[in-house]
Amino acid sequence: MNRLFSINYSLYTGILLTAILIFLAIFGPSMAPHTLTETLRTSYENGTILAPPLPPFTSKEFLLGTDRSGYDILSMILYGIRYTLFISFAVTLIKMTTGSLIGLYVGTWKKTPQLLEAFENAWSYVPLFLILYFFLGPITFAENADPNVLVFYFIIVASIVSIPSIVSSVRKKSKEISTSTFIEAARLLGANRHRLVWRHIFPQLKESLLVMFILEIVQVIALMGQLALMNIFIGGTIYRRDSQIYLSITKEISGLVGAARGNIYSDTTYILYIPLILLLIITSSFSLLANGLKNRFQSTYQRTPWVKTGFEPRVRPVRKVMKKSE
Amino acid sequence: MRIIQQAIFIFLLIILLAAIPSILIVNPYELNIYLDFSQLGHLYGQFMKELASGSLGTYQLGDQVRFISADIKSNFLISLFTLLIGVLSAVVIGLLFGIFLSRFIVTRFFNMLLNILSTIPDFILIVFSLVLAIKIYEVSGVRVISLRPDGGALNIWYPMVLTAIAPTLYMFKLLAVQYYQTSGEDYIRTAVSKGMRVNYINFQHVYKNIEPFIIADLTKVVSLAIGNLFIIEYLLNVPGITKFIFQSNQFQPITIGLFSMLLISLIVYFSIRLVLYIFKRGFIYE
Amino acid sequence: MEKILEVKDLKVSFHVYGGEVQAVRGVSFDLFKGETLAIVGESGSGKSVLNQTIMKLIPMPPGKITGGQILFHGEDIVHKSDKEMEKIRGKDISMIFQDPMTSLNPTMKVGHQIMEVLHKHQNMKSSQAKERAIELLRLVGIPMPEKRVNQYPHEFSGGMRQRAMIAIALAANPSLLIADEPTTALDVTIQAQILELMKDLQKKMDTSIIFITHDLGVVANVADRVAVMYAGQIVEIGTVDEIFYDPRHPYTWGLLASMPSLDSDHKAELAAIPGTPPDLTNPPKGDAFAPRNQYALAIDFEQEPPMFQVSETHFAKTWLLHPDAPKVEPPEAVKLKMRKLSSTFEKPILVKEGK
Amino acid sequence: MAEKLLEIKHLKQYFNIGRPNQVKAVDDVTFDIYKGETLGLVGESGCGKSTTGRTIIRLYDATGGQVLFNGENVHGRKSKAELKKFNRKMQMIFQDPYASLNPRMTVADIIAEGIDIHGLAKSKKERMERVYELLETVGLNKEHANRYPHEFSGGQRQRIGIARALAVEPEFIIADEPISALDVSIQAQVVNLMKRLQREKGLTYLFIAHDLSMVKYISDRIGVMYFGKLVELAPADDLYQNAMHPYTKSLLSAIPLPDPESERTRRRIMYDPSSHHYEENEKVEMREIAPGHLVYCSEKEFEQYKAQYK
Repeated sequence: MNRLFSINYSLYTGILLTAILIFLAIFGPSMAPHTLTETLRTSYENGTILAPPLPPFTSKEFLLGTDRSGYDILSMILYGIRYTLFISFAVTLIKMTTGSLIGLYVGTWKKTPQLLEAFENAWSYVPLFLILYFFLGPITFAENADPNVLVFYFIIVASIVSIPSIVSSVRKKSKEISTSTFIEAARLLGANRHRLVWRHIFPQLKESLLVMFILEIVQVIALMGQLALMNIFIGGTIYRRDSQIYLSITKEISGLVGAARGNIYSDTTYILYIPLILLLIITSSFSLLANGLKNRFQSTYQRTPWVKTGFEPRVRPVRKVMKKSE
Repeated sequence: MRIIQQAIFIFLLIILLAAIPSILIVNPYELNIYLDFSQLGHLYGQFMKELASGSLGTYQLGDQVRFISADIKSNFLISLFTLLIGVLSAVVIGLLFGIFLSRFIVTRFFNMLLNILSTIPDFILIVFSLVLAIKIYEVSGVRVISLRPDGGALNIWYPMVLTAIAPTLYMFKLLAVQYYQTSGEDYIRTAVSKGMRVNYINFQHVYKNIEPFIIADLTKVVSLAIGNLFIIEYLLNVPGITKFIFQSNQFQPITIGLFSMLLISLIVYFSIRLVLYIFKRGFIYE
Repeated sequence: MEKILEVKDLKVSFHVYGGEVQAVRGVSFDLFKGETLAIVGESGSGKSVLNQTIMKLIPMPPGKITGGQILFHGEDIVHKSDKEMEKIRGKDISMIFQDPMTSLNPTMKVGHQIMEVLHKHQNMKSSQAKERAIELLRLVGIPMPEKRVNQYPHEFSGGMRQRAMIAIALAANPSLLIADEPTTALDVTIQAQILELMKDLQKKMDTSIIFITHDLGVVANVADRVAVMYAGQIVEIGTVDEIFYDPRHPYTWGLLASMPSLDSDHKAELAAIPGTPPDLTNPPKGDAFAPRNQYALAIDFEQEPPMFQVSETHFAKTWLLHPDAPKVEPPEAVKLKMRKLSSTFEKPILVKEGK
Repeated sequence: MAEKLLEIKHLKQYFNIGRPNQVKAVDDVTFDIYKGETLGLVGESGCGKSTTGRTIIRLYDATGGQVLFNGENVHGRKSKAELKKFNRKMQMIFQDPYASLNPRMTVADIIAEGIDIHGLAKSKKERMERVYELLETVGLNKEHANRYPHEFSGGQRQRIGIARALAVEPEFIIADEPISALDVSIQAQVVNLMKRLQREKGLTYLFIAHDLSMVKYISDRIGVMYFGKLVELAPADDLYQNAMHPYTKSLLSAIPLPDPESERTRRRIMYDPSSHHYEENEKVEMREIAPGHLVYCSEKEFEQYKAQYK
């Protein structure tokens, strides 16, 4: 008798969009109409001159048009999206696994070390992208640096840098659970710390960790975007001294946004809009997915307020009803 | 005790960060990256010497070498002013739409908008508002921002708005959740059972129980604002404190820049605490 | 005796994700001036919801009054707006709650939480209100009220906080005080003090009290009349002697039998009521207590029993009182205490609807 | 007298020692628990009864004194194996039925946790066998096994908590206010179950509660605690007939009885701790007024109480 009061739209749109993104990440490059090196030669086609920068939807050849130097925007995106998703997923995977492991175990300690708390607060004070700016600044412009090494280097530094914030939030959640009575009961039955963490605390946090994982992916993309705005592209930046243009080697989406920043003041703003809107779609699909999962998992929420607050939840949370056996 | 430990950690972090550009070496041949710590001693020694001699040292601007102390004052004030107004508007808008006005129909739509905006990463919002400013200029001829460093007032107000976006969304979400939880407490039921009006309850009962949460998360809000301030000053080329940090890779200006940013954030933090205290003293009688 | 509250066939239901819970299913009772009516019932019987509805305290999006009237001093408050209710709450009707630890605002001085009621309902100036607050604290038995008035709730013990709650509730000397399990969270000795305090305050201020509890000992100590509630309905109502010495409803028997009394030394097994209270999202057909009732008749499962009148003030809602129902003996522990009361009619009369 | 299962000698449990807000939760408490009996421990909140229980079962480390279980000291340095042995011997039932069960585990896993930890079941089938048997003993049935805690009422959850404790076949169970969160009619069900289990399995209970009438019904002997001290210890009926210590008298007089007649006539006795007027040198300790009836008093009071004892 458990009617769904209102369909969980954000969950289904989230899943759909994420599936499309993953599909693009896998088959993107093979679907790209042009390679990254081909450029549009100024050519003459039935009455019109086609010359870079070609606005989108003017020719079937270059569906989304080309940038200033003639590279096909659609291909660049299809190649770059794999990097964006892979990098953000890899960073999140590393930092979430390490951060959660540490957080879960430290949460079960009787007294959390003051030094750890002080470090966490201090670390959360300094904006992450600033730390990365300093780590990546000097090496991104090295001409002959191999993009894969730079990508790998970014993944390592980015995950290490953001581990403290994961540890702090997981530690707080784990601490809260490990003071409840059923943990005391398990201790009395002789359960050791590992059993407490993996049989009792982790199952409670599974859902919120999954939601956190997805939100952290958005954080990494945001980080890459912030760096890109300061001309630091993941995988290396080519700086053409003569035309003062910054180019991303890996064509990673936020890199494209960073590179296209110059076009704001000219009439070819579409070179900026296309990657920017795509980036917006990527981050919104993950946010929708996370929000949808949160509505789904919210089995019981706290007391209803005594005063009209205007924040009553729209989607009725569906209580996880186990399969009725009788 | 914990504050001192925190201060030491931040201090070490800044010193190390500022040193990285000059000690991070890319080995062009084997293409690996390593940190050459040997230089560290020399750098810090030199830095101390400069401070000891009373001047803040020199920095390279383009081709000429200038004294930091000469330019820092105006930049410091610009950044401080931008950050202060940004975080202040975040707290004010957060309180207004998160608590005091949140129950009205019209604010409900605004709240929905804020909720949607908060899912979009800050830097996309910044770029979009930048594009918006240019579109306004192209359409109406009204110059909303000026990209020349000496643009004066025109150069300040729009960056202030941009810096306020991220903290406002964060503060709004935080206060909305806290308000929903606090209004479920028993003492709110007691207040309603005493016949108090909702508006009175919001001010006298709800606010004082939410204030500790605002103060607790104030550092996070300030650090969010700083993060965005860096980007905005870089994009809109605002003559703020970040000039020293991005201008050159020299250790001296970067350290001075970072420390003054730390000083700015402390000033902003305590002035917001002061504003909250005055608001409490004024509106909520003891 | 002047009647200050009449509840007529009140129905309240809640929208919950499981469906719609009918917490109160047609409750009717009256309350006279200066009287203490105890409402007894187990958790889930709807006693708290009933009383919070009298004050329209439950938030209306999940909760909804689906039927009936609440006449307070003759005016029906079901249709009153929030603005109008704010004039009544704290002034004519006030309430004290179960957990003193969380019912006071931790960030506001106790004195101020009293003065705000005086300020709102009697628009006293703050200096005069402070005097009155100190007086009220002395009235409820808090030592050194001048010092205490400027202290915060965390500086008060559990018993002190409940006294402060009583002071807040009685500040605008209301005509009706609803006490929602005020002593459940307190220790036995402090509970005894609070009960004594409420009884003599009632004499002084002639306030009528609705006392909600699940502890029959407290009922015997405090109540003039008792209403026993089960699954959202009043199953038996009468004076305290009638309910304890001449109970007629099997559920009341069950409650009395499952309480171990201090003086009974035999070690016989307690007469527990088997099973669990019904799920009110879809209340059972017929008498809700039938599945747990060892004296249940066949008709109990078909049709809901009407209210039978046993004496001027004693009513019970069970088919056992029907003339051709079989004579049934109450459990051993209850029979021990049974007494013949003068006011009982020879034969119970079927009450027409409405009561 | 049956042989002693547990001996508690001068047990002390102080919190934030040395700091101004030092709390002497348990202050030099000594008593024994005999095999197969139910010892009730009553007192108001903050008197240290729960802390005593939790210190005995080693949830807290004792600040001082000893707890001997079958002659073996429970506290002090212990190897993992020894600790595990105590985990099997001593178990606990908790007050809040909603917080004492892990909402994400099925009832079968909750009950079988002890079996899994101590490897008491050879195979999966035997493990489920054991779970079904335990469900039967506590009055629940087989299909409840793969349900989740949020589908049960308070009383049923308390039964699951009891089954979980029984899974490791303990000798001694501490019940920390097991029924105060339940309704009266459900309380009777759980109490009857506990008494039946005691008869069948020869369990020993330490029953901690503040509801004196229920404690009198279930306990053989009752100890009364006040501010961390045991003030009186006596067989249940003897304690009610002739309570000696003024605090016990005031506690008994404060209980409301479900009898309007007696409630109208009853006068309450107030207890004032300073009424003892102990001087510095007087030795105040537990003294035996009558066989099995001990009171915490000084020499002078001892004589008075002996005279009063009918």
